[in-house]
Amino acid sequence: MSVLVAPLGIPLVTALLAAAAPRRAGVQHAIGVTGAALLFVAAVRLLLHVHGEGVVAVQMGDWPAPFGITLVADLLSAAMVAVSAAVGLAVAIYACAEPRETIERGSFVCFSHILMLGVCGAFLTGDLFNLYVWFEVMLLASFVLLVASGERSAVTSGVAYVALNLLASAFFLVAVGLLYSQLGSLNLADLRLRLDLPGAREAAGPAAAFLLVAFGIKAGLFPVFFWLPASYPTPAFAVSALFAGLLTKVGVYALLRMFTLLFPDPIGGPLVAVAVATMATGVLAAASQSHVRRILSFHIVSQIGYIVLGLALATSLGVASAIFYTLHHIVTKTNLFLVGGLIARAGGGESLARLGGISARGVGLSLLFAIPALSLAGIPPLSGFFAKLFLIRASLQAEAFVAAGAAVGVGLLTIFSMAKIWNEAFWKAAPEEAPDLRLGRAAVIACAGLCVLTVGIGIGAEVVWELANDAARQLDDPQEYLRAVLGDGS
Amino acid sequence: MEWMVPFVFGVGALAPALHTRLRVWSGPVLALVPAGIALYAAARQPAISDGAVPEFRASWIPSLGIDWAFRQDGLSNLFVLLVAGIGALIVVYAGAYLREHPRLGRFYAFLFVFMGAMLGLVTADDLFLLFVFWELTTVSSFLLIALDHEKEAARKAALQSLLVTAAGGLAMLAGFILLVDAAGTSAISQIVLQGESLRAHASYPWILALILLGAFTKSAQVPFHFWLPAAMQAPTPASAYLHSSTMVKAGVFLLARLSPALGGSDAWAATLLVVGAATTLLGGLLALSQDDLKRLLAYSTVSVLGLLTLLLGLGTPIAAQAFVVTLLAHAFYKGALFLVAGNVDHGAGSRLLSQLGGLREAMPWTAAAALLAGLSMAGGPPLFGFLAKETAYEAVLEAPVGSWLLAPLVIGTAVTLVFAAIRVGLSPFKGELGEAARDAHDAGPAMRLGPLVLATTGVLAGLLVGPAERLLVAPAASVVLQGEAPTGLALWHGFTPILALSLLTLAAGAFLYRHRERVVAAAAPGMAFERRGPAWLWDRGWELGLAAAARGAHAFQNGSLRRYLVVTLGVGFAVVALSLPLSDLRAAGPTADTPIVGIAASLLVVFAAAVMARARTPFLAVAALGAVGFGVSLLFLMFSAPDLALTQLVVEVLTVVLLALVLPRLPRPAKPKPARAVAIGVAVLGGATMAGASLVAMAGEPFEPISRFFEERSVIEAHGRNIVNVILVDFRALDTLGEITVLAVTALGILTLLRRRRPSDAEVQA
Amino acid sequence: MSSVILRTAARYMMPLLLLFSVFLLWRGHHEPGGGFAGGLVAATAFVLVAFSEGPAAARRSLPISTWTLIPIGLGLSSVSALLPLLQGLPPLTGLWLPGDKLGTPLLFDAGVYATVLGVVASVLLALMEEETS
Amino acid sequence: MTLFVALAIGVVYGVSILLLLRGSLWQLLVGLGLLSHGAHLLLFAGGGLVASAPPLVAEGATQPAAGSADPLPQALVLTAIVIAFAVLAFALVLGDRAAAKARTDDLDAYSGEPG
Repeated sequence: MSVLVAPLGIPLVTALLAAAAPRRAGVQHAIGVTGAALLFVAAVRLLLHVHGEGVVAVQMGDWPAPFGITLVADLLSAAMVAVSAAVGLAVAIYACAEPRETIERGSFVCFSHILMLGVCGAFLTGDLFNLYVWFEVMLLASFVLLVASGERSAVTSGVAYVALNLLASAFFLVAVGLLYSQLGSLNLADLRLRLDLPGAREAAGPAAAFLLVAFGIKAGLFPVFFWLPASYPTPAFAVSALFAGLLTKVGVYALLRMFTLLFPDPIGGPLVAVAVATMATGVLAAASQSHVRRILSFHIVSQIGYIVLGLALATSLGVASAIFYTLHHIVTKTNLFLVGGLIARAGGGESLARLGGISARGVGLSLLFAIPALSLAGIPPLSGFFAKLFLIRASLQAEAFVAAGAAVGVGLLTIFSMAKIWNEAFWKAAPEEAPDLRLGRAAVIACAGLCVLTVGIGIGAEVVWELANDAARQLDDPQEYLRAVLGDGS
Repeated sequence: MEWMVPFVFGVGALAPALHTRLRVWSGPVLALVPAGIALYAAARQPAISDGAVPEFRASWIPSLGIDWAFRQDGLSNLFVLLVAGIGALIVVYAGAYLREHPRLGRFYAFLFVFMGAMLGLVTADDLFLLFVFWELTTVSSFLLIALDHEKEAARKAALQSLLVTAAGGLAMLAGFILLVDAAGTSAISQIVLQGESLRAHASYPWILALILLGAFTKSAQVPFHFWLPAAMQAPTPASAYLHSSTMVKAGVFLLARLSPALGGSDAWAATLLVVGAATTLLGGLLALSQDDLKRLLAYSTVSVLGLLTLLLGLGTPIAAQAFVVTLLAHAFYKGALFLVAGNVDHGAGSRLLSQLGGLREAMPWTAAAALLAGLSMAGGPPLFGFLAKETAYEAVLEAPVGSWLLAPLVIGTAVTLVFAAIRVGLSPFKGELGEAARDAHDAGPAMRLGPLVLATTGVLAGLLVGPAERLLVAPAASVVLQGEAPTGLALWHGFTPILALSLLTLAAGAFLYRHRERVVAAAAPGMAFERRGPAWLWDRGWELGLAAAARGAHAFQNGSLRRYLVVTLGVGFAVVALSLPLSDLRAAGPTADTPIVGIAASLLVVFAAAVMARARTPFLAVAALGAVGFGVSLLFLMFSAPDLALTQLVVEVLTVVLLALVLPRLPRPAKPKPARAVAIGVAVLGGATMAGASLVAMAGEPFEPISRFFEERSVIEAHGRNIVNVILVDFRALDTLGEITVLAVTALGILTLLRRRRPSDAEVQA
Repeated sequence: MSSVILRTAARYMMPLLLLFSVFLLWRGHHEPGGGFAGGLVAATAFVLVAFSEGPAAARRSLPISTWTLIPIGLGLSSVSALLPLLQGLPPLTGLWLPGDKLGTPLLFDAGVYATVLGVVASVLLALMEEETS
Repeated sequence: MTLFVALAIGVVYGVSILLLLRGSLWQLLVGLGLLSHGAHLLLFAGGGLVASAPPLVAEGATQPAAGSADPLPQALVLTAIVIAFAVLAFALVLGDRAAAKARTDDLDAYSGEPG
């Protein structure tokens, strides 16, 4: 039981402590890093537990499912929690090198842990309305983190972010209402059983559509991703790195969960088309940007397209590829945003035109950028290569040739984007005397840690692929999940 | 052999640190590594030529069947010898050539990464493993081309080569996936045994096309050849190593490696012959007019790469032999000539033929190397290049198809290469001292070593043709052929027509050289074509594509929140609307009662909302919103939800207070914007959809809701009679815990925002 | 805003409203009411005073800051959520004293009450303070 | 009755969308406030409209009267109402802060794009 409760209890308690403790950076960071480290340990423990003993569930309030709220972790949930906790720890460490003001005035430690609470809750809940609540927890925490600086770009883009995300939440809430009105339950496992009864799936059609729209917006799918590139480039780097790694991925997770557990019938062509359009628009828009975090933000959109393509293929291989891609992407993208902060610090800004000469500052920073950038670009043997390899293979085997072709073409444009940042920021002679700011040891350690993970997911792709594959198998055949939640009676 | 790659990578990682310690000695010391590997490969070569094939195989990613697998057959080991042997010379050379360069340490690192990747590429026995190394050579080439990355031209050339080869690489990856799928294994040694079934496979055309794309881009075949001359921005040692003797051969290596699997079909032959012929001819012609030594060498390299492709396309035993001999000969003489060019540049201060001349006395060693290598390039006996030309002639003359076209084409190209060879190998050194070479001096020993050794190797290989054939050529050719390689390579076959052609070629080349001014002038328009050719198309394509992407991105994510909302809502409701079962929207739900107050409350909501739609001032809108809330509260009360009614009522009061506090402070528009048609459309769509959805929601309840459980247990087990409250604090308390967390976060967030207010006000007033 | 009538009304209304809100909380487990409604009603009491006598007066009428109510409330609810863990039961399991009148669900509801009151009152008071400053 | 409630939900949604799309900051904020009413009504109505039978157990009884309203949607809506209020408060304050920087009512100044 405690394996499931700890990933929620730790961030909650950490956030409360951070709120209660004095707003001094040292104290805050001590709490933040300790909490993040404990969460990471708990998450790894959960993953090992699920890996060893199968799906675990705990009934909150001791009320039997499907009546109370069930927390449940299968391999997908556990893996998502683990990798999120890993980047959470990296961001917590990185934040120690952020300007004091960002941390102290913005209550960064408190809100980032509430964000982690929402993220972990969303991954671990087995209940639809409870999922809505965790989404709100995460969303509100992200609102506050986004606008905490009070700077013009942050608060104005915050309006767009808040408005568009509230719309998504409204769609979600309506979906909950519709599903309950049609099926009379909120427990996901129970809903699956009810959906398998004759006539239920047709009745739940509108609810499925609402869920698709809600999570499509949250995940950043074409053509409803506007909120993402509008807001991600504005807050502190630690904040946008946390967003980049986790927020859209919770939407992706929800899509994966809903459209395997509840609605396993393939959506097929339209979703493949949306995925391809997401990949293409994201990468094309990224190629035309000249601001580090705007480039990276549009690439998130593009990568979401890859992930959703895996889901849209509706094959076991496709879903496994999507999961692998997600795990890789969380690590790599978080790192790129963090390194973006180092670049901005070393070069005095984020506009490519004004950056330059960073490679002269030493091999270290160059490597810290090169590893996640090459990984994102799909250069072997880094994690992104295998992610793309799996996905292209899955597309070809599903005979989605256009999608496979798009995946290849988008890969080339990703290489271009990363090479562009490299050429401009690292290689071009510095146009003006850049401030010789210190990068901060904590920040470097955090980025280096994530680099190691990226290389590890690449070299050790077998382990991660096995995990993704097993997770996909659990999604494909939910019997174990249903038994864990509902007991043997199901 | 499996240790070679990690070992070389490791040395590369340590190289910069080593360089700062050893300074001038770093080159020779580091060169011991590739030299050792070359010796190791040489020691194994006799056994390999007798048919031994050392193998290593360890599982890497079993679920994909990807192994850490290496295999050292005749073809692999030939390449290992080249890569390591030439690598050793290059490292020594670079240590001296780039002695003053601030980034020599990094250069070593990149070079060793490249070397390791190349060694892995040629020995890998797994397609995906091969691809890993393939991409690493691309990346290291990118890094090496722009070693002088302050120069924009260098950065551009690096990016161009990266994109061209990466585009091909990605296509090739797709081809590999299909190939592995078709063959059922990723082990190359297994794949090459399945030629027949693969050629009959349904996806064979795709496999072939995609893999050829990868090989052609890497080996600079027309129309992708343009990146190679541009890559001459790289420092000369890198050009000599990557862009003539090793990396650019990776493409033809792959073709040779896979020719037993994919070759033998008409499509294979036709494509390779056409592309190879076009490449060799174009490269030869474009080389004619070059003035820059390195660019001249680059175009002649393109030409030879085309010839190699063409030979593989022929697919005959003699062609396979010609392929190996040409490849070897080219590696020796072209490597040497590039280093010569570097020495000339270094010693005389220019690489332009028009400024060079008479360096013979100032640079005797370099001149000697140039002469020997140039002679080999020209195909003069008794050098190895002569053998290469003879076997190539033989192969095209005996071609199964189209020899009437191929033979003149290959011979004609050979003439251009003779011309190029004389210009590179001879003209800088003879005649009067060129204007740029007043105080020329020869390079030091470290920079003489490379060209001399390579040039001499060409001579020795020619003289010792017997052992060379038995030890090097035949084992490699038999791998390409998957069978017995032809024998009988010799300098002297008697007075054969081929010998006559060979001598004729030399004579024709010499004749051209006598009229070199006119030849150069006549060939010059070719460059005009080249500048408007594929390179131009490629660059323009990117430019236009990116500009279009920028326009598209800007038009879509156009900075209008209004637009974002329209699209998000429009798309969202359209998707949902499509899912509504319009046919069976049963309007009448199970609830029969229609209390008057309920109707009144609904109408109040409708009316108040309508007022809001028309409200021009916040005051009216807030009042109407309050009325909506009151109506909703009334509905709750009517339909058995007293808790909701109470909460909604209080919340409504507080909402009005909140709005009344904030809204008046917001800026007001000069004049209200008119509602746009599209907005009205989306609003109608959304309203209708939601009305429909609510009918769906109210229509069906075929399943027993879980709340029956709450009704049964509320009093007995949870000790509460208000079931709604019991749900909130007991049955589903986790939701509530989350909700109060949300509330707390919101409050803290608002506090944070409010605290921010004051300084900014001060700013405004200041 | 601060007419005499309002001020007088507020003075008498405030304790009544607060009392009513506690009553709502107390009876919520059995009759309509509960922590949410109670907390909201209590907050209106503060808003009323703030409107009539200014936010500072509203703050003075409570011995502790409205902000501190938030962690107190969250803490109460969290404690009642985690208390069952000590007995090896899942979080949020209801524990009742003999007689089934008092139990952790009521403690939880009290936490809700405090949080809602703290949040709503703090936010509105802070906004009103801004307005007047 | 369902028709009247459906009409109310449809109109509330239609009007709130219209307000969101006016391109004006204050109307956006008011529209968000209105939107939540629509969602709550739908969630509530989905549980079935039962007049005058609240899910309360009479003193001494162990179960509510047969045919009383479904308590679960009520509980969900109740929390949703409170959340919606808090979120609206946050959105209002954020809008206020953003307006203090952007100094315009035009929504297109709040989209996060540079320039």
